[in-house]
Amino acid sequence: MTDPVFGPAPDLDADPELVQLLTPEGERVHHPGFDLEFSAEQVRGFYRDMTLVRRLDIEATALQRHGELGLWVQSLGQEAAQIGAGRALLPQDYVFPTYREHGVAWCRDIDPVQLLSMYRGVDHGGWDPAEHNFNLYTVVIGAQTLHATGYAMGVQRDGAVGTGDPTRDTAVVAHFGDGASSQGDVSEAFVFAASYNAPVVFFCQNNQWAISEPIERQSRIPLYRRSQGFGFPGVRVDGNDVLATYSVMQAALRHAREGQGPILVEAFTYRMGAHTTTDDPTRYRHAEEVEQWRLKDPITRVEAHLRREGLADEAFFEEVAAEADELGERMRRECKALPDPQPRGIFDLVHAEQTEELVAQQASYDAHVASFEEVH
Amino acid sequence: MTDPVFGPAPDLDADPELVQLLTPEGERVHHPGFDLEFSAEQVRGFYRDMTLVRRLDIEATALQRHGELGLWVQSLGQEAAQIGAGRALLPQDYVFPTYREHGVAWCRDIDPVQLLSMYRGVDHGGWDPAEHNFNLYTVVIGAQTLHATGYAMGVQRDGAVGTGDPTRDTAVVAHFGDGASSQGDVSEAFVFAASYNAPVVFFCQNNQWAISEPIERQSRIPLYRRSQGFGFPGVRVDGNDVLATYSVMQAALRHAREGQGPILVEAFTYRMGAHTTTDDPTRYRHAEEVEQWRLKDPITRVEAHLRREGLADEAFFEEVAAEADELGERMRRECKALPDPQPRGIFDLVHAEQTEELVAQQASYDAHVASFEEVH
Amino acid sequence: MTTMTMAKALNNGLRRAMEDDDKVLVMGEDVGTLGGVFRITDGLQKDFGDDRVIDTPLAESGIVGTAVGLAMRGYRPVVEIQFDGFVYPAYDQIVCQVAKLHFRSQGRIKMPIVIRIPFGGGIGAVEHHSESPEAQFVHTPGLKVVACSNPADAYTMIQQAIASDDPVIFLEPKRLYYSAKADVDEAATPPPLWKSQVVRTGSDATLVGYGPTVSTCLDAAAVAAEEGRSIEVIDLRTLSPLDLGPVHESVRRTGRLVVVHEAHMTLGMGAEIAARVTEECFHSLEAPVLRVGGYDTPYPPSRIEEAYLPDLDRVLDAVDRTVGF
Amino acid sequence: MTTMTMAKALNNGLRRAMEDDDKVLVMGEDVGTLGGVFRITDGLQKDFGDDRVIDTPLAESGIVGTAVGLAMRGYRPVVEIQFDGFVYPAYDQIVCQVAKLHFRSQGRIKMPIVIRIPFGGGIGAVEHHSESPEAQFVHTPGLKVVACSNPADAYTMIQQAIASDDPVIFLEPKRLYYSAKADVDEAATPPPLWKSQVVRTGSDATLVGYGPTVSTCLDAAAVAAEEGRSIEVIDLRTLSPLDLGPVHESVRRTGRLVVVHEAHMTLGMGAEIAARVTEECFHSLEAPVLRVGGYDTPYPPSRIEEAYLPDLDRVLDAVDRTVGF
Ligand SMILES: Cc1ncc(C[n+]2csc(CCOP(=O)(O)OP(=O)(O)O)c2C)c(N)n1
Ligand SMILES: Cc1ncc(C[n+]2csc(CCOP(=O)(O)OP(=O)(O)O)c2C)c(N)n1
Ligand SMILES: [Mg+2]
Ligand SMILES: [Mg+2]
Repeated sequence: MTDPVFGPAPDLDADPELVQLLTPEGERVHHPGFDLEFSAEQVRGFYRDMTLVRRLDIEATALQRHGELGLWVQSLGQEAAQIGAGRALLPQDYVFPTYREHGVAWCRDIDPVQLLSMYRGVDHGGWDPAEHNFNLYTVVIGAQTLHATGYAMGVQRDGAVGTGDPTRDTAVVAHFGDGASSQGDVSEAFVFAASYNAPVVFFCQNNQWAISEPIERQSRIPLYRRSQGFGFPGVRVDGNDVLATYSVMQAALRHAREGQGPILVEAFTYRMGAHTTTDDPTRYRHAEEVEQWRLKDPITRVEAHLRREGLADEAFFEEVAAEADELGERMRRECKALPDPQPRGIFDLVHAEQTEELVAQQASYDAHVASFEEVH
Repeated sequence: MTDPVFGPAPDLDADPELVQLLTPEGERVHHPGFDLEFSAEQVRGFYRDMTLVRRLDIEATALQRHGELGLWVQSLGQEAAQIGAGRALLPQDYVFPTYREHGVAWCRDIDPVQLLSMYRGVDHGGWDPAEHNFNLYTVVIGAQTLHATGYAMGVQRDGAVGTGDPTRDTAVVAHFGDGASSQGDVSEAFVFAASYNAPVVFFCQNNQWAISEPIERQSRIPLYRRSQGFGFPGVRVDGNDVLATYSVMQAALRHAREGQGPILVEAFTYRMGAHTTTDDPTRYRHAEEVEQWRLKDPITRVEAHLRREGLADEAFFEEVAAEADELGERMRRECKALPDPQPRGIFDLVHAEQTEELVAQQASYDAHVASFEEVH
Repeated sequence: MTTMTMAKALNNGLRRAMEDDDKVLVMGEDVGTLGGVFRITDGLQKDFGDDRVIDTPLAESGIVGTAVGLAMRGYRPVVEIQFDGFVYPAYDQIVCQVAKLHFRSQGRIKMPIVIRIPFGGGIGAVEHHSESPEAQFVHTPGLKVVACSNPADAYTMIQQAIASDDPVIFLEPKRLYYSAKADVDEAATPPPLWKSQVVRTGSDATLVGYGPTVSTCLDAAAVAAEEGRSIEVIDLRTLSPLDLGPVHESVRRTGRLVVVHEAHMTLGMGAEIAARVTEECFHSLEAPVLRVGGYDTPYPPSRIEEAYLPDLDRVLDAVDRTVGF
Repeated sequence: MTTMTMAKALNNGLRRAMEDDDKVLVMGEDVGTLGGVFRITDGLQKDFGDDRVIDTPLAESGIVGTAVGLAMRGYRPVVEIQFDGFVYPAYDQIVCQVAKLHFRSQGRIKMPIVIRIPFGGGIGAVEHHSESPEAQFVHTPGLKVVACSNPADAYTMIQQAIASDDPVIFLEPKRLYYSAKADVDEAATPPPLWKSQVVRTGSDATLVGYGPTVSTCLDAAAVAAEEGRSIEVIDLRTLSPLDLGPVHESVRRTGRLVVVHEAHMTLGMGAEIAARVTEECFHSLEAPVLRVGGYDTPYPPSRIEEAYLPDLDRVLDAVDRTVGF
């Protein structure tokens, strides 16, 4: 419908600019704005990263099925988006993930076993954020985008932006999903980031679904255009193309580090698995849709590219496969060995400065346990 | 600064399209999209409305100074935006105001004295919303934009949109300010309205200030562009031009009633007075800025236009002035006569179905009062 | 009379309410095609259409805020909050708008909104999925708050809540959705919504619970009975307004009271009940009112949630303490 | 020793904290050029610049959420919420993030954030400007909550709160900003932040208040003294953690306790204090703990707020009731 005054109705599918450097068939194509030269080693590195992260994900899914994890949130199909975004980071950059960014965690040297602890229920997050410049997973949708923006405001106050010193200038990445884009917190993060010109890259993995809600429920235009309304640029990249994601993120991070302010990157991808291990996607989406996306698999296309261009030999692929097996074996072993926490420890973790009240509750807990042990 | 990849930096002042039909000097100009024919009677009507609403506002301000009101929130300078928006409504339309929409209230036949009761502290809102299709004033910034959107979803469910029946098709107006645009609730209202294509017109009076925060703190591009990020149209109108505001709102309301979905109208105006009677704007803005805007006064320009075109004679102006005096006199008289509420009544207003608990509290209140009266 | 899970009872109750009044709407994240993550709204969108069973964008303030507008237009929205920990983005709309509009408008605006919240722990979930936020709503004038503890109550209480012209926070003990099965007589005349109920009589001490802790209390009473102690158990059902008549009556006989809830101890329901019962039954109390609740720590990782939650042992412990006081 | 208002004491305290530690930031709506709607941050932006005194967009969740990020980067943000009733849009960030990050990260992340809230009524304001939201924060593990009642405390407590590595909800009784004037000795050694204080000794009954109700309690004690009654008054100061040692000690002597606050009665601080004191001092209590609070209605229109607020008469009434019990 076209309004005589206000123009045509919006269209979610109005073919938006989608940055792509590698076709689903593994053919290298070019893009005026975001073309980088990639060495064979780099591309092999991406392949290795993605393959290992996929194994990590499959292994964790299996661990959940075997009762070793309470829950698992699969990254299956989103490896290119996550490795592209993760590998474009500099060490000083800081990342605020959601609960699904296993690939980015991988790039930040989080041990895969550490990713399991929260889903096993032994802690609420297993690594030291400051050690990895990678925050704990955030479960409340959208909340972390404000943390990222605030962190970026801190970076500005530290004078760590726009200095031209590549070891100093810092960007912050706020990860979020297509569903999250509807949360007030995400819009407020856009407002604050724009208002202070904060060095934050909003990286949205549009995997087409928020549990059972399709992207149409959240937006009637391509999501990367959301930032236009807030006065900063947005770009859509093929999130199943690791080369394109890396290139776009490199440019976006540079933009932020240089002091040019926030930017939105929409990685157009697909959640190949269920929302989580408790979800049953057959209730709300068609198998054909999943099949269509399987043809765009992010790993297959890199493999095809490597083979087609002769950038890797069979030994390489075997080596990576072996490494993946090893990783899987280690995850199975170490997951089961993750120690359960001591209940009495929770009283010590509430505050930096402990209170008499909690000491008393801890004592009453201890006494209860002791009395109970007496009985038995 | 221009980013080589992402383009030029945003600019709040990048001369945006501003719909205007009457210059500050009262000259009638034309606009391709939004030109209406106005009868002399209509223009005189606007003049009368604005003059009376200004008097209402001045009178209330004076009542506050004399201790008759606890607070007053001036609409001074925003009369054109409010009368233009209010007069474009059809009876079945429903309005969700902020706390400053005295001009719109006027158009919805709310007695000016009813506007005072909340600011006098005798109630939290003095009229019956359903009787006027005009909600109570909402103080929590932005909250009402979601109410408007939900109401519009109700209108859709009632089949009262896009039927072509002019007495049936209904639009909903959500009022909010430039500062409010930063609230998560407002963005969520945009998301819901777009997602359901709800018949709601978001009417933002950008009066350049949110208490002491200038518009730059909230947005670095013209606010009417915010809706672009959510996939629906936005338009900026000269909010000090009642003819333009009326025209644009008429088109926007039609758009909504026809079922074409939400739309954002930014009325570019200025808060001539203090934020409220407790505010001291000299602490944060220059007198020159206020002076500049005084030249764009919304009433002066209509008066100039009426005189220049000979659309009204002196008797008319005198008549309106006399009416204003009468209104002022009545407000002073009736404000003081507004009865204080009975404290014991508050217990009856909490729920639709009263509870034993509150009956008991009411009884204890009564007993306390009685005991106290005994003593004295 | 049919045997059904609490999930099914709620589903049937919602269906019945939608059949009875076509102004009743269901809305929330994933409530449509999926039927909700707990399947409480299963099949409703298929039968009532997507105008009445509304899949929403992912924004809780938006969900509750638009429900307010729908209520003003004459609808009766039943909102699903996906998990207890995700009600907080909607907190402002709930406490400043939903709770206050009737008061603000001097009764002119009714807010017949039901906000369903699956609450409580014990399901081995990650953070934010096991919270017990009830005290915050009970502290908020203008809201009514109820919690069901069994399928029969679930079936009737949800319908009564929807029929109420006041906003109701409706708490569903999620861990009982599929574990609590019971006979539900859909034709029976239900007790009034705003009443607590004695669910086991006794004379030595009184236990008060609601939602998930009622069965813990009943289990404790059964164990105590083996030791020769007679424990009365009361299911609170309505947290706001509180119906403490049966509790007072009971405490006057038993002289001892223990309140059990999963919410944090400090300023949990136990605090209010202790304060009121002590004021009302001062001379009847043989011991101070004791509270068994979640500790004053954030909800712990799920591998140790059993140590955190009030369980049989902690309740029996408290019974021992009050009897031995 | 200088005589100053509470507003000035807070301003001086903030200034001192900013001088002492350049990681301290002040942020909020209108805190910069305007100096805040109550002028508590007056002059700070001029002296410390707009990188340290940050005027924010109008979005409370954004303010608190970005403060979280700033804290993670090593800053110590002092957030101003303009009025009590506007804290709710930030509620999710406060209870799910600010309160939980230390716990979630096993102590790796510190949250040295102070959230200043002008609270309470009595200033003749419109709706949402007179709320007392403290109970909700006290119920939330991970937060600390304090309230000042006089200029000297205001001056030191704000500095101590900023120096704390834990998040602190800092409640300022707005009606005392300019009415409470007192000598402040900026060089004195302050009492610890986490301690309540006996502010008047007595032997017939104990009154507990905090923030705006401390002066009401003191006034009541003075009037009662004329009638020959000796009333002890305790200023709670810290609501979480609660420091009830002095209250227990007092009640053991007086046998009677009345708690006074503006917050709604049901599940207000009085409930928790009643429950704990009754448990701790069961045999010393001659009468049940009584509570004088705001009624369980939304805050009323300001013309009748005096009838709603706990005042001298209602406190004396409660003293009569407890003494005559
Ligand atoms: C505030 C809040 N509401 C609801 C949820 C429950 N929930 C968890 S994930 C999810 C969908 C998120 O979708 P999206 O943002 O697209 O991310 P994706 O899971 O697809 O990666 C929902 C509704 C939550 N975690 N937080
Ligand atoms: C949630 C919330 N935060 C803060 C306030 C305090 N406050 C009242 S008006 C106002 C400024 C609003 O500015 P704007 O939206 O531009 O509207 P205007 O007053 O200029 O009409 C503020 C901060 C409030 N009412 N609600
Ligand atoms: Mg998604
Ligand atoms: Mg404004």
